[in-house]
Amino acid sequence: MNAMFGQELRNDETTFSRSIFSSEGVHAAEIETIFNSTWLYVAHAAELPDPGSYVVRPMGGDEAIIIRGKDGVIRGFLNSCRHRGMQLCRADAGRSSRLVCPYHAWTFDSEGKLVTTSYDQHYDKAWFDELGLTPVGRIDSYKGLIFASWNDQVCPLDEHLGDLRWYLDILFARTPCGVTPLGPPQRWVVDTNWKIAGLNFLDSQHALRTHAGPLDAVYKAGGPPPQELAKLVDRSPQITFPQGHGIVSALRGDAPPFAGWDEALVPLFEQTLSPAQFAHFRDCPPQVGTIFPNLSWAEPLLTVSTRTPPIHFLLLRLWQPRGANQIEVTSWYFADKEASEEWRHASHLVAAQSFGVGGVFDEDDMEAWAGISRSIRNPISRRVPVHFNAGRGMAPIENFSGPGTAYPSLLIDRAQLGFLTRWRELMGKAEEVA
Amino acid sequence: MNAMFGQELRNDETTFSRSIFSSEGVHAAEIETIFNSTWLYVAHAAELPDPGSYVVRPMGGDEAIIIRGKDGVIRGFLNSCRHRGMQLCRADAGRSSRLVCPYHAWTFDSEGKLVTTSYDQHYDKAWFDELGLTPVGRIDSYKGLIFASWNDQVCPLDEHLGDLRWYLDILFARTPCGVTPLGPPQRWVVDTNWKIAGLNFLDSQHALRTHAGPLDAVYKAGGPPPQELAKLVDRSPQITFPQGHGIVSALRGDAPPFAGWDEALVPLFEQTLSPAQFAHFRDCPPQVGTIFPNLSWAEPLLTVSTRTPPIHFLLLRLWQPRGANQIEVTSWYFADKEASEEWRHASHLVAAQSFGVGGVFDEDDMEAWAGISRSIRNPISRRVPVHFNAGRGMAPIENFSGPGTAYPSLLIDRAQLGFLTRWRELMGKAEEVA
Amino acid sequence: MNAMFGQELRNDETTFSRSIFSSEGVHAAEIETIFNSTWLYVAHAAELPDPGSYVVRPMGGDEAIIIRGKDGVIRGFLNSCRHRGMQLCRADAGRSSRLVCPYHAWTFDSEGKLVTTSYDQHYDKAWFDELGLTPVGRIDSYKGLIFASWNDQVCPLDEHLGDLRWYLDILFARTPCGVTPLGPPQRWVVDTNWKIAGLNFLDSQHALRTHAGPLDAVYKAGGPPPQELAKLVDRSPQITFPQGHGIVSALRGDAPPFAGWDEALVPLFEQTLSPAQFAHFRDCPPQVGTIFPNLSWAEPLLTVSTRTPPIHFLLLRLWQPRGANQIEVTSWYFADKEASEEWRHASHLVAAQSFGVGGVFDEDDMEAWAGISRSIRNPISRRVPVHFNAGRGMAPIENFSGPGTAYPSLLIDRAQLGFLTRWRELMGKAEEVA
Amino acid sequence: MATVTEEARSTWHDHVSDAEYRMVMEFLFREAMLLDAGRLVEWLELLAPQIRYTLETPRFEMVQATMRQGEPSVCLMNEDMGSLEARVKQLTTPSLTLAENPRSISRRFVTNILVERHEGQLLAHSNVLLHRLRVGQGAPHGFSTQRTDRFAMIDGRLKLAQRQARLDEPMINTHSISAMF
Amino acid sequence: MATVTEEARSTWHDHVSDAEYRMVMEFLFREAMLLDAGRLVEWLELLAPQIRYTLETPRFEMVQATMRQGEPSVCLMNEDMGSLEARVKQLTTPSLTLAENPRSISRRFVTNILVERHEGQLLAHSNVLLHRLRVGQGAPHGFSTQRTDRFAMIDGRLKLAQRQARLDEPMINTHSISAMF
Amino acid sequence: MATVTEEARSTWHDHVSDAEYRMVMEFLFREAMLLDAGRLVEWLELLAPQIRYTLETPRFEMVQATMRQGEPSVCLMNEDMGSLEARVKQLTTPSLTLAENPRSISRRFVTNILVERHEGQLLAHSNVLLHRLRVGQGAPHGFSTQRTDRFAMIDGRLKLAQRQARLDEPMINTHSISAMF
Ligand code: FES
Ligand code: FES
Ligand code: FES
Ligand SMILES: [Fe+3]
Ligand SMILES: [Fe+3]
Ligand SMILES: [Fe+3]
Repeated sequence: MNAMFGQELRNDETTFSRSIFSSEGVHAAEIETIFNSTWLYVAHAAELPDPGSYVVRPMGGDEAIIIRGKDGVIRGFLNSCRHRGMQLCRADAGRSSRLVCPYHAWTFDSEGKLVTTSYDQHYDKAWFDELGLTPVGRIDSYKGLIFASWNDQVCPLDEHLGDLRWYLDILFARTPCGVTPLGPPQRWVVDTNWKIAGLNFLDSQHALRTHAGPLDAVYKAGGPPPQELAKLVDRSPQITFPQGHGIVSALRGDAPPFAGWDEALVPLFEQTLSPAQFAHFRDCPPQVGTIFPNLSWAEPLLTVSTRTPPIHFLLLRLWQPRGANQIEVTSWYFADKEASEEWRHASHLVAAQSFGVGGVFDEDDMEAWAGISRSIRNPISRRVPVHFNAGRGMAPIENFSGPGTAYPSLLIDRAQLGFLTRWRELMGKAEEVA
Repeated sequence: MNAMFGQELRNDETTFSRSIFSSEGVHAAEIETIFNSTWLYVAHAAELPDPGSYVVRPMGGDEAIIIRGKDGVIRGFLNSCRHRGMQLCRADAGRSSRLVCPYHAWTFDSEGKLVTTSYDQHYDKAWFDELGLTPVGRIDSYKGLIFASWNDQVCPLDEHLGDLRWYLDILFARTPCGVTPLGPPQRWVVDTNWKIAGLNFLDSQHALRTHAGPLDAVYKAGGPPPQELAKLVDRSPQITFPQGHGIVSALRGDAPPFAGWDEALVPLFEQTLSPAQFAHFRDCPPQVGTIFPNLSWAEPLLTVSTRTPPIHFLLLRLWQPRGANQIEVTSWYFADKEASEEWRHASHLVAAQSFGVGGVFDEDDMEAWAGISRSIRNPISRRVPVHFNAGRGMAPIENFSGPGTAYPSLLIDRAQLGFLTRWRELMGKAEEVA
Repeated sequence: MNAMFGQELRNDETTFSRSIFSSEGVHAAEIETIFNSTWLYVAHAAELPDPGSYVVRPMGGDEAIIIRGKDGVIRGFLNSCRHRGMQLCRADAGRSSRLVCPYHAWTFDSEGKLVTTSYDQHYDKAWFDELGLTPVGRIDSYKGLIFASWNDQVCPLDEHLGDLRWYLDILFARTPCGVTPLGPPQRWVVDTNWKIAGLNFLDSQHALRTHAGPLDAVYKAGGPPPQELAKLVDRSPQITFPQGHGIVSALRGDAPPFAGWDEALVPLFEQTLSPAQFAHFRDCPPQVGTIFPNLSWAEPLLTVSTRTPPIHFLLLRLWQPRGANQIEVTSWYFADKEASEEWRHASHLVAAQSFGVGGVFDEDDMEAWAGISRSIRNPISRRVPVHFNAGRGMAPIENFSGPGTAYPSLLIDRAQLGFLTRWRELMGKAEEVA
Repeated sequence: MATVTEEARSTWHDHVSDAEYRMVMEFLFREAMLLDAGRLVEWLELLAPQIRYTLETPRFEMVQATMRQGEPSVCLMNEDMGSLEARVKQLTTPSLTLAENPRSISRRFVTNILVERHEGQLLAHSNVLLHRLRVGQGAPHGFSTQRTDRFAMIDGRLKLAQRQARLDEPMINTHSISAMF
Repeated sequence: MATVTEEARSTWHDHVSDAEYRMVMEFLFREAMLLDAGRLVEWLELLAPQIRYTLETPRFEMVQATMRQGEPSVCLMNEDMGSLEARVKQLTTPSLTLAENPRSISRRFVTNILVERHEGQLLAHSNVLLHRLRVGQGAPHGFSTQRTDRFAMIDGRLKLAQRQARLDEPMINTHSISAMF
Repeated sequence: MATVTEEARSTWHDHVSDAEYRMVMEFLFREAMLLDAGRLVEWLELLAPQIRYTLETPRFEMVQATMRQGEPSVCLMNEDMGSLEARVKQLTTPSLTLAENPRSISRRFVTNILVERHEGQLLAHSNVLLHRLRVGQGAPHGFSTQRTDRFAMIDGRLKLAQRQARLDEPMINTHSISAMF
């Protein structure tokens, strides 16, 4: 770790420099060391139903085309023509058997091969093999979640996800057909650092305060009273993984098992998951979490209207950096393919009402993230450290019912620390190289 | 002084490099060497009438909360939560006995002490004393004008203001109750360097040319004819101080004593000021000036309508830098507390009509400042020096009626040079350290 | 060449790093090495008809006033007051016998001499000679095209233009009175690199593809069928010059001689041009081209409406950089002074309909340039090279009918390579100095 | 917009009287005044109990064929009276909202009002440019939207029964909406 | 806005005839045309001699209690006929203005016009988006404003007797106003 | 604008009936709807065969004298039916347009509509703020324009016979227009 990062990171194991959340220099290093080196989420397989279906997605500081080939295989390419660098696909999504550059019409097939330059008489045939689209380093998927990396030496995806997979099954593969996105994603911009967003999805302290209004509406619609909720949160487990991932688990409390679910799904859950997974899902589901570096999910039991009973919905979020102080958010809602049309519709309604650019939860979270970023970058302010010291010294739960290291309260900072410790580890490797 | 600044500053004592007014590198050094080191104006005591009253004000590159405590004492704090750095107060002003962070609800009292984290069960009690709000280095006031500094080693405020205090009494403490702001300040943005604005308030050459239109209206409403005014200006004194402050004094000329004042105030002036101050105020008031680094005032005798006789008003201006080429202006109007309601209203009308974001004087000044900043930053243009050589070699007035070094014309550059000489001195110290 | 440029430029003679089109570091070097060192187009003499007529034009990173003096001589000055640097002329054009600074009224005559400071009593007379406007290094013209340079050591303009002058005669001086601009120029902004624009005016591959729509309309209005056009383009010559200039020549094909011209002009062409120039103009006119570094022209035979026969128009374009990824375009239409009013009007209509910010050709070109600039700056994308390899190894035409080195197809990259080779040469000199 | 047929267009103002046009126009202007002033409880009174309020935004999609397809859209809000009441409560209670305390400064520029009658009900198309400045943001955000509203007469007063709003912003350039269009 | 009571709203267009609405609307549009064209001397003729013209802007203030307080406001302009005439003289005389020579390019988008009768006089509420490009600025500034105007009939012609304009911009993002709203 | 004489102003609405005003207003709003929706072939049907469509922009020029001169202007577009048909074909054929595939997202805010009768024909002045977001651009571009339109009645239907549009942007801050105002 170089001197600059040393000063920022080494104060103390639960204390961090504000600069790691606001310095453009740190961010430039992150692009190399994290975003161009590790696995990044790019799409769900259900977004690419047919040969030629493609989506354009951010990957670190670049754009990738994720496309299903004629052969059914999903590949990823840099979204940039090999001739003069034109942005090949200028839309968010499409379907095409060939990718034709709009400038001079170099034409690539869905496997990335250069088919014609339009003026082949003036090009050496030998060059064609070299001038196909630039592929990503690796691309792989887990239960429909497609990840890619610019780094062809990256560890296997299974290793990157590690024990988190046990919980991902519960979220994305708990029925025979798995989940499917409810329409194209919402996209918006927040003036904050990507880590602030990912850490917020491991932070329960703020939830009881920032979201007091919506939680009161949930209570009025039949959810837990605020006092009860606070107690439940203080004894629900948080889970951390050596790869930096983390989970906010929610004890069910007094709610009946699988309240807020389409009842017809429950037998499918039981049939698809292992007994341990099923029990965990029933009693202490992985409600919120962050997959290192920049993917978060939530599957809360909520309502916005006091007249509508709470319902579950599944949210997936990508926090794509645009420099140190801005992110582009991509946000999908999912539902189990087997869920009824009505349940899915009701779930989608509450999802959009609560979590999204128009959601009553997110609107207050994002105001806080932007407020942090406005403040911590200033010359005096950035000298003051930030703290992740709640529950310092608390011991993990022994014999926890699932994998990962679990701690016995959601009101402490251990999962957030796990995320930052992983970040520190990777940025440290950068230093050894430099 | 490093090589870069040397080249910029050392051409000649009245010649300066354009880069000192436009380079981001120079500005970054100014933030450290000037804005984070010296006294900065933050508020007038009358803006904080009650315990818990606060305003949020820029201080260099940061924001400070200036708050009157339960104990009546005015304090200053970095506007950033000690937990994760959230911008604590997001509004311009307010009143509250406690400052509650909107993210996780850490709560600070009006003295800056951390009262609760909302989840105290997970925090070590020993940490509480260390985790109060970050205080400014020093805060002090002179006759209601509150100044603060990030630097706890800064010289005493009285030393910083020095002999200027004699004139500040004439402006801000000439009646028993002193002055009070006429409403909250105007705030706006100008694309220029902060020094160009401060220097303009010591520059009388431009006034006769740039403001020919409004000055003609003043003449038609009973003010001096332009020719007379020009002569008066050429023999009125300008005053400079070793701390960089400067004053544009205005001889009264043929106007009757205290024309344009609420007559009832005159006996109060005489009773409150020393005889020498009173005589100076009557014959040669400190009409315009700049307090180093970034505060200016004006108290001219003006009108905009040709049908309304000229009247006095008191203006105070903060030139807060946002980088080398942009400033945020905060602009207050003041009046003596004892002035009649009607006089105060009439003064406020003319004040807003002439000086402010909607004022007929300022609109032309600020166009000039922006025009300079557009031009001097360019690669060829920045090689050409700027000149402050009018009246070079002119001797100061001997036995001047007030403190400071006075020169016998307003059409020369000595007060501007005094400001820049002080700037050069401070930036030079920076060099010795570096 | 330093390490950075080496890596970017030296891969291969037809392969270039994307960074040369997007890096701010490369661009800062270009400002010094190219824009502040060579000749830049500033105006046509017909834009400055009278003594005191002036235009304000970009020159690299600065602005120049190009003004015709009382003596009829055209001069160029930095658009910045010698007093404090105020932008002297804030409009695009005007006419004035004196340039009066709007801030303190320093007054310069049309030869740039300081006439008065308005307060001359406070200035040493000896300073006046030194404080005139800052002149450009050199200014000269060729057949009405005025060029200036910040560099007073720049080579003579005739040497810079070299053999291109033979073709410039054909475009700008083919009648006794020469050409005149059709009104003030269009001005607009494109988010791209200046070299991408200049290279595009030497690129015919894209034309057949990107402009398929408008070319089809030309065909329907009586122009060549697309297949024929493609063949004609593949055997028309492109010409390159050692100074980096290039020409896209267009064989006339089956069109009658001087189709689309005001017939009355043809005898004037014959009388004014040399026989070789006249023949070349008739059979293979210099339809499109780029004058190094940032001036392009076009004189195509086009129509937009299928009901209106194709007509010629003459377009001149300045690609003024604003950093590495943005340009300011200034675009003039010209016509021969002797052309009839109706022909000129008809030419102007089609000109604006096809080439300009509202033109059906340009709208697609510029989308492509912006698309390239969006893509090539990204961290992974900028590692991939760009290719100018079409026709690599093709031999020049022997005994070509005009000066310069001509190649026998427009569908190859030799003129573009000529431009980039010159760029590489100049940037290499920068390296030897550094 | 689908109801604006070629036929309807030529006979448009036979169907909707000047008084009806003015009633709808003034409804929309008064509604905007209430929303701008943060008088959201009063705004709720302008809605019919069966109110269906949706907000969506299009997505850029490349078209290869010769005919344009409709742009697919992304759901941003889908509200009924219950959820709107909950939003109003949150936005008007200072202690319950971070996004709107201090309250944003809003101005709705309502233009291009076209009114037609469709299946016996008044239908209005309008454009709204919402100029919204949130505290801490250096510049206001301009929300460009198009709306199709269906009205009902309830107890002799005009009420908004359905609003379909479309935001012209596939990548929303501000961190949250926290407003009604 | 205080005069827009619940009662007034329900009976609004009984009070103001279509002809009166159109007269006020056309007044405001013609006024905007004159201001945009820099025909300020003609603009002065639209004003009643007793004209009172004010411009203010709100300030962000945190609210702790459950009820919102009105936003405090900052005075930006407060003009009478004398000061407006002086402004017009300055702005229309090239040698006397630096801010407006070259003249800025202005366009006023006037929307949301509501007219009511109050104490026998016509009162109009309107929103104005002033799109103003000043020479040397890279981008135009959009002034978002809300106005309440009081009219008087003088010699059979409508004149503006009072204008209260509110700019939606606590931190004004351009170096001066030098314009009328 | 030259036709808006002092006389015309005072008697303005005698000349143009409410029905005529509303007909023109609805024409302009429906036209905007078609343009925003990319229904350009239908838009062509609103034009008279003799349509003359021009777009220009002013240029900043310093004035030394005491009187303001008119601003000189720069021609940006000058179209007839043939060139407009060619533009529509290009813009509506995905394979022929790069600038408009994917199609930009457009919203026209049409305001300040003043209608007068001039030499027997209806003439309308209006302002249009075109909010246009092109794919790949981080932010929309706001085109501020002023239009003077001349109408003709052809076979009992209102048609646009002439449009003179003025863009308020001497340095156009986007890479192409590719739109109609
Ligand atoms: S840039 Fe893609 S074909 Fe030329
Ligand atoms: S950031 Fe202030 S309480 Fe957490
Ligand atoms: S800056 Fe030009 S006269 Fe002072
Ligand atoms: Fe939250
Ligand atoms: Fe001044
Ligand atoms: Fe082209």
